[in-house]
Amino acid sequence: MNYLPWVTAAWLFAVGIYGVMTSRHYVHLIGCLTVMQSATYIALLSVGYRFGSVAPIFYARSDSTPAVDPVLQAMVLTDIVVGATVTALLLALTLQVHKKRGTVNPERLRPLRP
Amino acid sequence: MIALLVPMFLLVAATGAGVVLAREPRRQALAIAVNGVALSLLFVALRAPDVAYSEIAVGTALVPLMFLSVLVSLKTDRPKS
Amino acid sequence: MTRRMRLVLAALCALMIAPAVVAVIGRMPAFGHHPLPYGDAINRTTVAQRHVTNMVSAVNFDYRAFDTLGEELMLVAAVTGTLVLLRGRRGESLSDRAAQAGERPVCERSEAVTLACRLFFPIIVTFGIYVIMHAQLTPGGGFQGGAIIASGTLLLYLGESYRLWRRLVHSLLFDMMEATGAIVLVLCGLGPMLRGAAFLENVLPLGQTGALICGGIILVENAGVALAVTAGFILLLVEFLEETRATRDGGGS
Amino acid sequence: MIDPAAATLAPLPVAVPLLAGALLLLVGKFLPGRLADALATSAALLTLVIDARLAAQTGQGPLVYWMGHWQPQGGLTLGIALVIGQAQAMLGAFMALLFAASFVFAWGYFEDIRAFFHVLMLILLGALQGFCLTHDLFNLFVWFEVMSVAAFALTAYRLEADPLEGALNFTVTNSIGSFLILGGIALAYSLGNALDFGALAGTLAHRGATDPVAVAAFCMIAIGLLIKGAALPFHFWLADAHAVAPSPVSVIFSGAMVPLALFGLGKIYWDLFEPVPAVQLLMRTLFLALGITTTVIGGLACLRQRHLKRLLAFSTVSHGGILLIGIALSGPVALGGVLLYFIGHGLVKGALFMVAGILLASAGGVDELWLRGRGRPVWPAGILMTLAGVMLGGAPFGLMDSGSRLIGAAAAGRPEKWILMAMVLGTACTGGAVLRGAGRIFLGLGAMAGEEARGPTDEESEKPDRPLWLMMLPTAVLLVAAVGVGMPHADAMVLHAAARFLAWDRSASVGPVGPPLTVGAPQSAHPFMPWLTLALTVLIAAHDLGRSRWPKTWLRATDRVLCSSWFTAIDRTHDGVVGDYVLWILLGTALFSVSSAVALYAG
Repeated sequence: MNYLPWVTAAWLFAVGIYGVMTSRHYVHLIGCLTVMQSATYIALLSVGYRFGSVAPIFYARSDSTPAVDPVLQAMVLTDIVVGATVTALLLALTLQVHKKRGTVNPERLRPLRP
Repeated sequence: MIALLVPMFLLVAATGAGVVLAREPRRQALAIAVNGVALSLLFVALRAPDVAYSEIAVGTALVPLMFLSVLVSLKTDRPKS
Repeated sequence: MTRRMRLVLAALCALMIAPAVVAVIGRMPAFGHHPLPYGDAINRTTVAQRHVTNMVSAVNFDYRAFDTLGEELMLVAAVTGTLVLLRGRRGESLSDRAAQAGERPVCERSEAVTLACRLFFPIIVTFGIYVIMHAQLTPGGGFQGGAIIASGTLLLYLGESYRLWRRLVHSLLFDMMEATGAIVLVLCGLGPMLRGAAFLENVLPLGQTGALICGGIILVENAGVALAVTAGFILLLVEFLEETRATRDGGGS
Repeated sequence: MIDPAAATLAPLPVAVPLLAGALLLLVGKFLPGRLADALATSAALLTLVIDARLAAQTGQGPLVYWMGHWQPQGGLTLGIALVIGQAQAMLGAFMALLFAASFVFAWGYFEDIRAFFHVLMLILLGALQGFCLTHDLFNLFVWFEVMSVAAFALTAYRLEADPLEGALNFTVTNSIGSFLILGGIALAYSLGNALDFGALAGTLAHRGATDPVAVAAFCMIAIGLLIKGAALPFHFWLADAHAVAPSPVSVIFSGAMVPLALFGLGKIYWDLFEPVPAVQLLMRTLFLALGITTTVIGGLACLRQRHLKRLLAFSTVSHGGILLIGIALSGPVALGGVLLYFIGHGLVKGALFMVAGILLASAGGVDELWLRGRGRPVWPAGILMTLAGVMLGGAPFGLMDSGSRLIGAAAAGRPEKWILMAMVLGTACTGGAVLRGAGRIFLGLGAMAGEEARGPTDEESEKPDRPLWLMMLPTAVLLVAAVGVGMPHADAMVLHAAARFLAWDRSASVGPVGPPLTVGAPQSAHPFMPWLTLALTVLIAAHDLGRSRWPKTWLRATDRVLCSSWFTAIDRTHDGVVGDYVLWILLGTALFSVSSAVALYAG
């Protein structure tokens, strides 16, 4: 258990990079990037987790209850925005490049080499 | 707690691999949504409800939707020569 | 380089990296037992100092509000970039009017679908607003709520005729909403300086702990984020869905 | 000391451009294009003034500004701090100047819907300022990401096929870089449980001394920054992106963004990881080697280009290598050299990209061979290009030269021979390539093309809608600044700033001010070096331009070398396929992990 979070993160990162390198379709490649990103979510949240503690919300309970680290959760929130917006940008680029080049195969998209 | 966390991590690892291995983009969009659900469950287990909320909204709704709409346009689009 | 050769080389790299990864994972601090002085300090002090009960919001909108400022500007940059990419070809005019590609429903809707969408849309929007408003008390906040509302507008797209949807979801409106959100955030920083306080300092009255109105500047920032995120994601959806139609008539350029 | 009025200026370099950008997004639709230009330019100039004021104020030690007034409570850091030393303020002012110049250069060029160009550029400016001034690890990442996203969009702005492909490569590689940085941040947090540099450095110093986690954290963050900073083998995206971006944007990319990423690497090292012995060892060996290789390979690749902007992009790679060398040498003298070289190179390279833009607008192309002789109508641009080329080629005047002298002086006692040779070679190749281009384009020389004929190229042009003088003006201004007019004591200034930057006590995030530091400009052991470099530069240019005149045997001899598989391999590796670029990143990561393992055992 002690190593599982880090192994999971490393695994997702490795799988994602494998997908990026072997992808035949840019949309698929972007999906692989989102997997790599989810590895970072897991790494960050696992650092902030603590056994036997509650979420850092003290609405119904006193703030002396041991809680997990809110800072890392805030960081992951930012990270998720980054992921979503960059994904949108990449998808838009893919659409446009398909209109210009007629393909979305990463192997065949090479700038300045018509 | 561990009994809950271990399967969650494994589930996320599996669904993540599924996203990569779903070579057919339409199936991949679905796989992304599934992975999003798994991730948000894990976030709940990790005591991060805020993050789980946004992952549900973004990872399972918005992002797969963008993927699908892009795939539709790619299919219907006639590249100009 | 062929894909095969790439994979062989990648495997070699993996062989070289793997031991390092193992070594690092082996030496990671024990999971679930980290000392977390930073987070604990915030958990201890926030309720007293800021009268809010959601620590994550407190971090996002007060302690580390500078991060959130950057985050929102990044959202603005990404949305703007996407607009440039997608509108650039179709031209501004087309995407502000309802689409040219005449009255073509995306799919044949049964009455039930329309009804269900009309039923659920307000529910989802209300829920999103609820999530936004309770940022300082319970899980949620401007970002989550905004994303929920944005995905909710999709029901309109499914339920109503395309043209009506485009009339309701007017791009220009959301452009301005997004810009306003970003401006609100920057002004949250600059405003306090006019009163001699520090950038992003929480100078507003903090209100009653646990009440809906509490946390001072946290509320304002939350509102700004909500505006920017809602508008930003709706814009992204609009543009991508617009694309699925614009391309039907041969793309054009 | 720092007068309180100036202290309140601290957050403005970030806030002003961001506010201007958001306002333009709001009202841009209703503004005439010229007005948007004016607003953007004045915002950049205002930022410049603020940064200059801060630089003037922080001579005696840095200004520490706590966002939201979150001073550390009970020894615990809760908020985010900006730490503005003279070094950071000078860089910020320089970047603002570059933006102002490029706004003037692009005057009326992007007269499109909603001034989106200005919005993105202003957000980019704010992000660069934030990245330069912040003193918090995650905040550094946030600004890194903002700058990346704005840059991705700006690269594809022309919506042609090549820019889109370039932007895709740029986005994919740099996103992987930012994932790595985040992973590194997670590791660092798990060790230090803090994000503020000061708080983190304290814990890393004693916890991470021999800890693989600390080294891994550094390596991941460093790789992310090196991808952005385009050091071998992570540089592949740069040639694609900078070659296809609109020229006013390339000015910023090459002049400010890439070098700033390298400066960020320096910040991470000096502020956080220097106490870790293994990291120190890596810096002294691996990073120095990377810098040397980058300098040489970048220079050689630069010589083999015919697409002018791609040529300049590779020269940026090469000069980035020199900056990396300076950072790896890491002392007050080296850092002073880095600061000076950063600014000097940015000014020169910015001017060169502007010349490329002038050619795009007036001659209607950017391909060196196609342009042969077509530059005559705009001959003043030729003069500027030659001047810039001479400075790029190591002429013994100007800021770039002083910077490289300092870096060279700092090399004493290290593998000096290699460092100096690499610097001479890289500088000469890039300068020679630029001079070759100038001679060919504006004098019609070099009818017979050499290796460069094989380089990739495309037909590209920008709207010829701007008066020549309007494009010439900012170019000339940048070059005049690069010559160092009005900055007689630049050396002493940067040395002082560098000494302050390094001497500042980081473990306590409040800057105690020591006695005024005076670091005399060291005498370079090799006063002849600039002349040697310049001679080599001219020789290279002459060789490429005079092919028709040289004896056949000599040409055959040189071509046998230049066509050998070693050199053509450079072209073959830069094949534009993103999968290969990712593989190169992976190879680099493997190199890092192996050498850090060695460093850990050695240390």
